[in-house]
Amino acid sequence: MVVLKYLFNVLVFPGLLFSALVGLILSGLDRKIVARMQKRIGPPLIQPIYDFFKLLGKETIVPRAASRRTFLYAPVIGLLALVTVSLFIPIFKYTAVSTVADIIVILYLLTIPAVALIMGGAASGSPYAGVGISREMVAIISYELPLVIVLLTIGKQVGMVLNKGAITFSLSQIVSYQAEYGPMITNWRLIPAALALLLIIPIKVGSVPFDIAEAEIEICEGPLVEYSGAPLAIFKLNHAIKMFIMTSLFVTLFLSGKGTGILIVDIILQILLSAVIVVISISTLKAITARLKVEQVLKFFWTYPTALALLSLILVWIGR
Amino acid sequence: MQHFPILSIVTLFLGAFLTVIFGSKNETVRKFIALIASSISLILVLMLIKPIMIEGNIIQYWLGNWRPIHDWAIGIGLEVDALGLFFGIIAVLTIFLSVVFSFKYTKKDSETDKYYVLFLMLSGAVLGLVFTGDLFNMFVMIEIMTFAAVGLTAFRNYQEGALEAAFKYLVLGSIGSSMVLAGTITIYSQVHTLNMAQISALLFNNLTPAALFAFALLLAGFSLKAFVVPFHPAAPDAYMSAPSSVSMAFSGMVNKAGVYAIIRLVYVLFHAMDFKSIQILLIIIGTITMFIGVTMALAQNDFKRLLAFHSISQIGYVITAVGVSTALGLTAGLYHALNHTLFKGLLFLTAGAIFYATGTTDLNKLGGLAKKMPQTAAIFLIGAFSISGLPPFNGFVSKWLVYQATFEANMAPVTIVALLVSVMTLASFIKVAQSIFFGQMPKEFENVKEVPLSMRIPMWIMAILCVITGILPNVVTKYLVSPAVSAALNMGKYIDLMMGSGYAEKILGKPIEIPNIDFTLAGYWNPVAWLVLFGLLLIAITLVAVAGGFNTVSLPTEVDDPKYDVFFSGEASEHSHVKGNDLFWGLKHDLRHYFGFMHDAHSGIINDYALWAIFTTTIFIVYIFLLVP
Amino acid sequence: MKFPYLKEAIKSVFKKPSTEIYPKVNKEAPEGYRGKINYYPEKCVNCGMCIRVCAPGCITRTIEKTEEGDKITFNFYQGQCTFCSLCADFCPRGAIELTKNYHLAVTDEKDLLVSGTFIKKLPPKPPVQPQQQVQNQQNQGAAKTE
Amino acid sequence: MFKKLIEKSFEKSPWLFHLNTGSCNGCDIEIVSVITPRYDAERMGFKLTGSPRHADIVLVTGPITSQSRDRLIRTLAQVPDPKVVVSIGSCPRSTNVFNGSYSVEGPLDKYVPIDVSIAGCPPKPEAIIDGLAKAIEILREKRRAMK
Repeated sequence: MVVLKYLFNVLVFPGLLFSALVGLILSGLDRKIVARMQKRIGPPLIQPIYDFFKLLGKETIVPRAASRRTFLYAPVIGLLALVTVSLFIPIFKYTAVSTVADIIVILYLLTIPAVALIMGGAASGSPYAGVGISREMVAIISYELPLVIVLLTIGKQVGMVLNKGAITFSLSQIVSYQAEYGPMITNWRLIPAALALLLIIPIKVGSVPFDIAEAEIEICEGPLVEYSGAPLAIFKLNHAIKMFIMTSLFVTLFLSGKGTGILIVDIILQILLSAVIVVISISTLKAITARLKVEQVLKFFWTYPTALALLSLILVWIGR
Repeated sequence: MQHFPILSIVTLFLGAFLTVIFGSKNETVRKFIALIASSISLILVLMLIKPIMIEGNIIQYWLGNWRPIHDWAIGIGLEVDALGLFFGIIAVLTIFLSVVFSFKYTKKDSETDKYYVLFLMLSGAVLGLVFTGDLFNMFVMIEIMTFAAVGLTAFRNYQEGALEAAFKYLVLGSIGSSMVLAGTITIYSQVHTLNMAQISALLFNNLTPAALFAFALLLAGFSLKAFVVPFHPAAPDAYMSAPSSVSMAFSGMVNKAGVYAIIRLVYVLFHAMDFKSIQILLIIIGTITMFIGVTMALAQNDFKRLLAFHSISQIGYVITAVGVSTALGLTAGLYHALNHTLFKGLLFLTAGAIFYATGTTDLNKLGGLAKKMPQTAAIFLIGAFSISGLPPFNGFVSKWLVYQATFEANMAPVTIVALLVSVMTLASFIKVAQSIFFGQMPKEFENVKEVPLSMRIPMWIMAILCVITGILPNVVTKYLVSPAVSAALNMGKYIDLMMGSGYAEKILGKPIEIPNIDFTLAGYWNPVAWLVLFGLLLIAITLVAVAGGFNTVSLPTEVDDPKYDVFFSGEASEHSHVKGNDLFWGLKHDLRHYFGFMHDAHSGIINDYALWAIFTTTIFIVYIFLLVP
Repeated sequence: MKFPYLKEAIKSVFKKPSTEIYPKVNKEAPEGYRGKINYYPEKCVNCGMCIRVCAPGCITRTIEKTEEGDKITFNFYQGQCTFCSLCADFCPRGAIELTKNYHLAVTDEKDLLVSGTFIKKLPPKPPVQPQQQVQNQQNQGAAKTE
Repeated sequence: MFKKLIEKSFEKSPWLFHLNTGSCNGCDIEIVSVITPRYDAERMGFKLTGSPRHADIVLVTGPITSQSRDRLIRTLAQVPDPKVVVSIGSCPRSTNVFNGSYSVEGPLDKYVPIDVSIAGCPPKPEAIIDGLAKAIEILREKRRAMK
């Protein structure tokens, strides 16, 4: 019986189907909002679903210089890691799989899709992919620093209260902390950390101002240049699921609380909140700024978000 | 069972001498002797695991049966406790795999009998150092190890830079050994004995200034052997020019021996870990080593030199974890030492395989080898993912323990640096993967073939070990790491055994409390669950793919149809490989001042390095005198 | 760290988008738009000015001898036309006119060809005098002058 | 499993790839203007992609100069099936005023059959949208033919 529940969790509810659908709709919403901000009508909300299925129908070409197995398995590995992460993120008290330490596992499982993209790009053997990979790596290095500081800050803040001083890495403890003391965003010490995380979401998802790795114009979609057909569809799906996971992670870390107790209402609330976060962080930045250069991304992320995160870490540290 | 330790050391030395006598003429005898020697010592050490690790007693052996006479140790004693055996297992495993790898690897070299003599001497010395219970004997083993290593570095003297690297290693190595010798002498003048157990008993909490001076010297000497940052410049040249099977032994055993000596020195000999200042000293050294090691690695253009800098940065991880000195910290350090030997050895073997197949390890000349050498590419990927700490592999578990240990000892900046270094490790291995295995294949590597089976077996063994230690962390910790940690932390048992029971209480005055090793691992994720999950999802995805009726994947036909060429804006794509130097332009441009300074600091002139070594030793001495008492 | 256009972006989310939904609402081309060619064969006098003036040379003429005159067809191949309307300006009779019809997306090439044919009746020639009459006229001419 | 859905999605999300073979950029600006807020091709699912591997509809402009000839052939071969070739403006159709010049290698249909050609120099954005609508129908037929 447990296996059945496990299977359901993996394949349907927080796993593949649910996060894929919500992810695609969220990225559709993002494209629509960006269009509306540029006074355009913009594609229908389910446009990414159309894109996904059209790509499924296209022919998949494997170039001669590519090493075939890595080339074809990279997107699947990325998808696996993303679905595994989606099992971790609690939705207001309900968590599909909750081991004690979630933040570090999430942090690392979220690097697997990025590494899968890199391996896929490397395996395709194209020079554009080579450049795209080194840019993707620079992006990872630049956002890993502030992201880690933010997670440690939250762990420290919750740990001090619940875990008798030692840091906690478990998301369920963070949710129960917010259930008692109100959402984390209301705690003034953590507002800089929230701002930092808001800035990290676009680069983690790879949306326009920071998508130096998949720049359509400079390096023809970077690592994805040789992909067509089903593998490309899975990569676009990864992109959408990552958007959903990062925003719902933000909601869990900063905006969650008791929730209404009924699962369905909680889920809708979580989706609405992550939709708001998508609009705030990803769409506005995408609509008003142009793409940064490679070294500007590194300089930007090692100054502003890191300073914000360090500020809140110090505040939390002092405010023991 | 009493004689296993001494037997395993002696078989290796005996193997060395036999190779000199019989091996010089024909090839197979020499290889046979080396194989027999290494496998005997492997079996002996593995049989030691049950008594020491599981039942937890300590084996002692007095050379020449010179037992201590009324509480005064005269003879040389071998004392193998769980900590010593832990590093012994690492060393013996590396020796055996390196010997098997070197059979085919040194086929092209001439005079390989000298290679096996030096190699067996090196392995015997490392094993001796790890099992000995006597300080001067440890110095002797360090001497043998250094000179065997210098000889092996210059083994391929036709390679440019090999002799120079050997000379640098010789100079720095002898500085280190002389510091260790000076330290041993000062201690001897203080306590008139050389047996480590008795020294630790006598020095328990009457640290006279002379003992402090000796402590500083020994610490500097051993950290030079472990190639910690201020002393590290000799390592990259040595690793680069030595044959890969030897540089695998270097990074697997030699710097681990240095780390073992530091742990023994700091935890047992001087029991100095109670002083906060020593912890901070070790953590500072470790963090600097981590950061400088990885940033230098990012800027390298040669695969083996890049791996050498990574060994230095991973040793930095181990030293930081050891410096945290909580039970969790030591577990993290030891576990990472084991993992480092596995994945670093694996990566050096892949470097050897590439050198064997293509003749060069220069990142700017290679490319697209994954198609010609698929197994080596797969093995390399396992090694690269384990060193950068991705979940299913072993790097993840031990790095996680390091982050948790450092953060719980509220050293937040250290954890942040550690995580950043781990990401940069991933970056440099992506650079290597892209420049060597993927991308366009230069014309001259058309007829590159996969390496012979006898070289691939050790690589596969190590890859499988990498995955096992990644999947079953609690098994590895329960049987291997925790006994070693408890052995390091309670020295009472260590002393009593050597000097007869009750000796410790009489001297120390109070029984040493044995700290409990029941740290609550903040959420030890059970990786087996993930693998079930990954497998389940993989089946689900393939099911959807098959049922979804995706159209056939069109594979490249032999005919020269541009459809399967790589899209390079329509250009023909021969010389379009993005490799080595062109990657990470953004990072290098941003940190160009830092890289510039690093470039000048590693000037390559031996007197600079010697100056660095002496300068850091003085800092150690001043630091310890100011802060410890 | 200033964010340009932030206010404008947020305001425009609530305003009506300025897209013209073209396929539903047909859009009239502006005045004087040079689109598809309309050729009036009856006005044409086959002077050939348009052919000489057309830069890409996409106007071709075929003349066919028939009993009541030459059957001339003019082919305007708009696939090669640059829509500069020089032919319309130089046509003495105004037989060529570029309309405002910009719907020139075609799947096969024929639709881009605009052609028109007309029969050009030559003006009644004076009756042809046999060869000697021409001689006599010249002699009388010469006699008169002496 | 999703045959019907895949069929429908071919109409709903055709991706464009712009291939300039030496054009005077008149048609290129018109193509880009089709994606601006005024005409907004994205509301019908059109998206400009960076690589031919992602493309369904290839928009070719310019009279195929000798330099860009074999690059054109190589790039067009790299577009996965089902693909539609659309020529924008008169140049690809018939090398326009550059006809007969020493460095122009002739109209596009010497190398690849043109599915939809949009005349005009440059064609009006509405005309391009018409052409793209026709291209979608051809794409759907090719997809059905391919199955």
